[in-house]
Amino acid sequence: MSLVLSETAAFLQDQTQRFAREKTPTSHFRSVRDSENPECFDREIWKQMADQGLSGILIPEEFGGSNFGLSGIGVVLQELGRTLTPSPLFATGVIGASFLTKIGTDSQKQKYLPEIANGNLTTCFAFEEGPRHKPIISKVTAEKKGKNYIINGKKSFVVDGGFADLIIIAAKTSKGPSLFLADKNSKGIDINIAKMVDSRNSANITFSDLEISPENILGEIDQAQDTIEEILDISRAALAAEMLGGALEAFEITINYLKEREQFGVKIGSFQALQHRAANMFTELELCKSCVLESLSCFDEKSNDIPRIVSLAKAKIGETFHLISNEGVQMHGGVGVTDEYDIGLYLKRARVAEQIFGNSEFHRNRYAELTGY
Amino acid sequence: MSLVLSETAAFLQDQTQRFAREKTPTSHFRSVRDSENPECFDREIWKQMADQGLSGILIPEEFGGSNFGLSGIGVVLQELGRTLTPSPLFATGVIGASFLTKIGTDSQKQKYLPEIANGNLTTCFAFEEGPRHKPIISKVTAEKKGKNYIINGKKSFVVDGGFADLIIIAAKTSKGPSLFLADKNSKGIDINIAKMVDSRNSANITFSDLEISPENILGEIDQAQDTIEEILDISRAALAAEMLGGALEAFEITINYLKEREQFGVKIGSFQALQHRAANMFTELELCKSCVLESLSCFDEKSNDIPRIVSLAKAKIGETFHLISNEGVQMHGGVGVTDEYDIGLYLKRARVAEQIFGNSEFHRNRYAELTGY
Amino acid sequence: MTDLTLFREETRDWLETNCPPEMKKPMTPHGMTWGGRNCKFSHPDQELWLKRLGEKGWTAPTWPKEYGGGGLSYDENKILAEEMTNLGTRMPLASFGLWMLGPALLEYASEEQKMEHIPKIIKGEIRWCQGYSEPGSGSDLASLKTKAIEDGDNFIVNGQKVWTSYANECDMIFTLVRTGPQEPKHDGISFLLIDMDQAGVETKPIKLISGASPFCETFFTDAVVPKKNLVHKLNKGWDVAKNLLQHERKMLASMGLGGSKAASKGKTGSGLATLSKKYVEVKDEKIIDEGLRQKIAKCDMNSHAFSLTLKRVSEEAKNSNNGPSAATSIFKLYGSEHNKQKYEIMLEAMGSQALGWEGGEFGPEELAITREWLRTKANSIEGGTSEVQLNVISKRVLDLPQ
Amino acid sequence: MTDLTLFREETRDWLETNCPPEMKKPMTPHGMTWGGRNCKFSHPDQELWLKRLGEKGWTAPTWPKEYGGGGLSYDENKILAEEMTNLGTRMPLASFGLWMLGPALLEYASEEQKMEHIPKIIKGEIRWCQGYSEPGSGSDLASLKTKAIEDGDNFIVNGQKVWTSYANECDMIFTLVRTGPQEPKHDGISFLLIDMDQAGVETKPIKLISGASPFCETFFTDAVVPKKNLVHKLNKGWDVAKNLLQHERKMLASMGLGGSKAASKGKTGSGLATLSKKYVEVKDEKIIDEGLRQKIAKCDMNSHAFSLTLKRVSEEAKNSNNGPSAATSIFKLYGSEHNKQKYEIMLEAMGSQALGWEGGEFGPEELAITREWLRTKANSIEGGTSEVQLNVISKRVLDLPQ
Repeated sequence: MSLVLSETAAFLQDQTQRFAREKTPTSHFRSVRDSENPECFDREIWKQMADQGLSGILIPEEFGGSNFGLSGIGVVLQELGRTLTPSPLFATGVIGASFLTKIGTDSQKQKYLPEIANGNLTTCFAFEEGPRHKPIISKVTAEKKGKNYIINGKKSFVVDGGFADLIIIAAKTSKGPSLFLADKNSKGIDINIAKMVDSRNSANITFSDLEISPENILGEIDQAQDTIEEILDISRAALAAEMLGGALEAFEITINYLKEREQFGVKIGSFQALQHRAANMFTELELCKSCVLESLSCFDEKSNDIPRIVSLAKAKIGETFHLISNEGVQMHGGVGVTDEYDIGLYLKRARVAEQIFGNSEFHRNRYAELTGY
Repeated sequence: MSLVLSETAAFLQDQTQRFAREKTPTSHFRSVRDSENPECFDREIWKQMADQGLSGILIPEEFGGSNFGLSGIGVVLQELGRTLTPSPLFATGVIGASFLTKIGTDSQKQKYLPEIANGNLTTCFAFEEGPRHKPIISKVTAEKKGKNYIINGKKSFVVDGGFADLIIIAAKTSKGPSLFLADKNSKGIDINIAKMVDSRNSANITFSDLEISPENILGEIDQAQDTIEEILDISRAALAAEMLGGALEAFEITINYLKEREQFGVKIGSFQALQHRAANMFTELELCKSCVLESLSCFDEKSNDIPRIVSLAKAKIGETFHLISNEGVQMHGGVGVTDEYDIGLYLKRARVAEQIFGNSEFHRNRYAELTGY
Repeated sequence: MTDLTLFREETRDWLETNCPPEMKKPMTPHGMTWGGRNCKFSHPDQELWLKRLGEKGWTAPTWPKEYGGGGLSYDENKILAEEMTNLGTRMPLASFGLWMLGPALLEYASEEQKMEHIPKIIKGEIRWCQGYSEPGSGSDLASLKTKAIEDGDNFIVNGQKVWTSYANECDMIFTLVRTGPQEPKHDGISFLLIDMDQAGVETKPIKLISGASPFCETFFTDAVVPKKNLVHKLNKGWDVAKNLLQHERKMLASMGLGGSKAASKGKTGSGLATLSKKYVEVKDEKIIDEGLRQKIAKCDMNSHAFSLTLKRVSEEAKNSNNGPSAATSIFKLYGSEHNKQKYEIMLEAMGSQALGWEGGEFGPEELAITREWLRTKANSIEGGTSEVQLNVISKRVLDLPQ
Repeated sequence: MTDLTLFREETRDWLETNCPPEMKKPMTPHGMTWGGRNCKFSHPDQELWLKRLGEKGWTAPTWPKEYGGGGLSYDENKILAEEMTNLGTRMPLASFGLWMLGPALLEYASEEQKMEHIPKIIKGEIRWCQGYSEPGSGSDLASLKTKAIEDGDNFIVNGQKVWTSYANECDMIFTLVRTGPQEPKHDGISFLLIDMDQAGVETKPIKLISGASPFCETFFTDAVVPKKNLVHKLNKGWDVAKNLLQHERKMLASMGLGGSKAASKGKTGSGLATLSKKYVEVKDEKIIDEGLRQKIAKCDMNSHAFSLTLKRVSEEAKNSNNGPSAATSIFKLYGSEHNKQKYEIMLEAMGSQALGWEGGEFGPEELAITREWLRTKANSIEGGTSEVQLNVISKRVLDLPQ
């Protein structure tokens, strides 16, 4: 497997880095956050990202995408993660695009994928049913009624659920989980928007006799388990890449602060106790880089060890982002806990990203199980 | 509850400190270790300890002891732990003396307690049945045969089991655990002596149709559970006190080394990274001191929270002795891993003491259970 | 009947008679009384309770009677605290004057100054804030630059302070200012009491990551301070500062103890476990997730060990009769690190439910925990960073070489 | 068929034909070949295997053919390693000459020195040890005091080295000696190759906490060293030393990887888990004790992440064609700390069964784990302590101020 960036990936990284530095530095995040905009992202910026092809990286060329694969979108998310760029790329460009590409019917693909690629359509995945990640659906059900399905129940903490146009719903049918598509404005959908501590959008979505017609069934009824697991792993790997970007940036901000800030007449970066802590963080980050790279490329290279590698990446970067964001705030001293400095923003993002799609303990557990103990 | 030493305890501590520094510095431990003596302790020294009254601290005055309580023997063990003094005090003076005092018949007390107090009799407690602490007996059984009981099965890792004159056996009878006394030379006892990594004595003891007559039943048949639990807690608190002594000494040895050793033209104790690690160890030690003191005095004061406080003490000092012995070796650098320096001896003792009578995880578990979660 | 038993009975009677009903209910987020000229009481019983206790001097039970204090002995004070806990009465007054300035004034101020300021602290008439840190001087406090120049009977003060708690609501500020610009760092500092009700003093709240603004920047522009407000000698303010910092650390250390009372109650469960049980699977009262359970147990045990240590050190101090010792550095360090850890565990237990900011379906307690988690990040910074505490321990306590 | 495919086929054929049967069995504790004048083989196949590979230069596959090396490219070497792994052949030769001295000689030695020493390293004819540390100089290596004084065609060496691995069984020692007592610390050091078969060199084993004595103290008393054994320039030995230390750290770093191969095999389980299962309760292949299980998973994941990182850095280096980089400091640090942690977990899993010394009912593997656990404590000290590695990372990699 390749642990070195391909040329395509290197190009995408470079392009996104420039975009993020110019268009979406952290000041962009702050302006979105402090605006009255309940969507938590900027439609104009999202359109520009789509124009650069970022929304279509996982979409086949015939539907307007570039099909650059997970390694491609991984480096993009990493760079956007550095500046905390708020955008629908994760829920739409990764999760939505993957579901539709993998198991969409031809007409579903025709209808949605080009719209995702050009930035007109956003999606969300209504999956979780409680405050902690649990990859088993038990509360939301879909009952057959004639040719249609009737969905009832409540989903929690749907990423981008507050604004996404198209909701991908995972629900229990008679013999296993199934997937459905629904317009957010459909009758029987009640969306309760929440702003999370990282100022991103999340929603609880309640379905009350939501009626789904056959053309909005996604994939085979009762057969969604494997697809859900695969897309969850894709999501985790993509999220890990974004977290790596955040952790790298938080680390660099902190190192720069250590080189600038003076106390007792010297730079605080000259204090050995801080140096050793910084060196340990650097070491952990080096390990995370390898895990994240591997977790992205293992999909493109069709490894037979994907779930284990993904759990490795999500757990390691979860721990490391946690560590670095805590240490970063502490090493900044007083200004670290003020809203004026950026480091605190990474602290907030770290906890949300660590929590969703399985925290480190969840993934350690899964790794152990997959390794046979 | 009192978290300050009583006058009696302060006196005992002072007396034992002098004894340990004069008679049993670590060079004494080394000489016993390197001798051919399979008993792993020095009978002459033990006699002197008994003459000072150390073996009889938990024994009532009428049987030749001083009845100074667990707070008394705790400070003694702490001081002996500092110099790694090898002696039967723990298995005999704490465990054996406690069992006999609590539930011995008058004639058992008459027969054994004065002999323990004067240093002539050693005891061991044959309890564990595997390599990890488990406070439930399942493998060694005692079957009634006429007035007698017949014991079969195997006990593991019996502290001082390699030489103790009198074996206190915990065995399963029809309705619960029971306790029995047996001379080590009885027919049906096979003792397999092991030297542990800390150069102390331990034994696997196999019972093959060992016959116990009625006068050697200790306490009520089937009713030993409460007593066993109480004595286990006494043992854990006493062991925690010994570990505290070892941890304090290992810490002080290390601090002194930091003040002496030069590298790059300065004392290594001037390196801030080492200073902060030392300060953290100091902090943990301060917490351990409080926990150990409390765990000793809670018996004498008949607290209703004994098991929780004891688990707190054993877990905290287990973690802390572990930390300090590891850090101590590392801070010594190359000489830390040579047999010539003392610090490695504490590393070895730390692991054995941490392991027996429940390691830190065991006691965290128990603490959680006792607190209701 | 011993004197102490008598005292306990009298105290219990007095408390039962005088504590207004509302003040026997658990504290609410807005129910704290901070005193001062512009004090707002959210319930009239708060005012009554402060007045009754203040007149008796029991807001500062061990301070001398001559300045309005309670004049109680160590043992009497302990009994008073126990009886207040038993009756479940609220703290009558939260005050940096009580916790920090007062003890320092008792040690360093002139008789006139004591007579002037201490009674008002005790009665909650004046609300104080602390003017120590400056933008350029965090851990290196003595590098402060705010200047005071003598001008007849006054000092004229210019400069900027930061991290002044609730300065925008306070009446007076105790500050460290540079009066001897030529002297070595620590020797040119004086301790001044400055009235904030003047044109030369302005405050500006600082927004924190938690969204709250408990601190301000405070600006002095030709602020006028009468010379009678200089505490201790000119250029010897560092002595006062050090003494006061120890009181501050002692106060901050106690913050780590939130969960320890519950933890030490045995079978009744700990606060952390009780909270967690609302969010995770439980079977037979046991938290199923063993990893989380072990973390909670570790944290509870640390609370327990920490509170035993506070008790031990206070018992030791009782005999030796010393002031705050070097061991207070351990408390500040451990208390703040432990509190941070506790909140991280809460977050882990509560999952996304502890990560809300606004909207959605978060309960007020949940939203408060999120904010408080962010607030705890300052614990190991304010009042001396953990790194400073570690330096102090390694140098002053362990005597490791410079 | 590409050249590499052809090479793979030829290599596989050659290995299958030439590897003696005993050398396809797993390594035993005493089955390692260390070479040298007094080499003892515990099985004749060891000698045969060393001879055959040595003649082909495949004990040092990438070293130049002119000095007896294999002359293989990066890719060919990788293929050779893969085929040896596939066939399960043993390492033919363990040697500080191969791991440390050889690479440094290739870079710094004269043509004559290379011709003289490298072929003997490759064939295992001379066994080397390292004479760097001295009793007073641990992490501060450059403070060494062993002196070499010029005397005609020779140097006369006096002083003491410590931590010389297996010096009592070695033929030659590469040493750092002080030749310029007036020069600044690092500028007065030279790199000498010293024959140990002379009266002026004596060795004394050091007993470690593990009970073993893999290291010696080595004493030089007027030892005679021909000037032709000076590597690189006089007083410039520190250049050689630094280069060689990087090779040492690379070698030591790989020690932390013991469990990672097993860990990366997926469902087959990890070594740590398999071992633990013998000692703890297991249900449906799952370790019941969740705390232990999480620790094992964490450790396995760290092994996994570490081996991915070694692979990544080697792939990166392949393109850039640089020598060992500053990143090797990460490997030494992480490898040794990780290995220590792994053994601590083993001890926890095995309970008292991993705490035996002698007697009792301990299996040989169990006793070996106890000793190896003690041995791992030196991992983070030898070849540069973890503290030195952290200094290197923070200063050279992160560029933090002095």
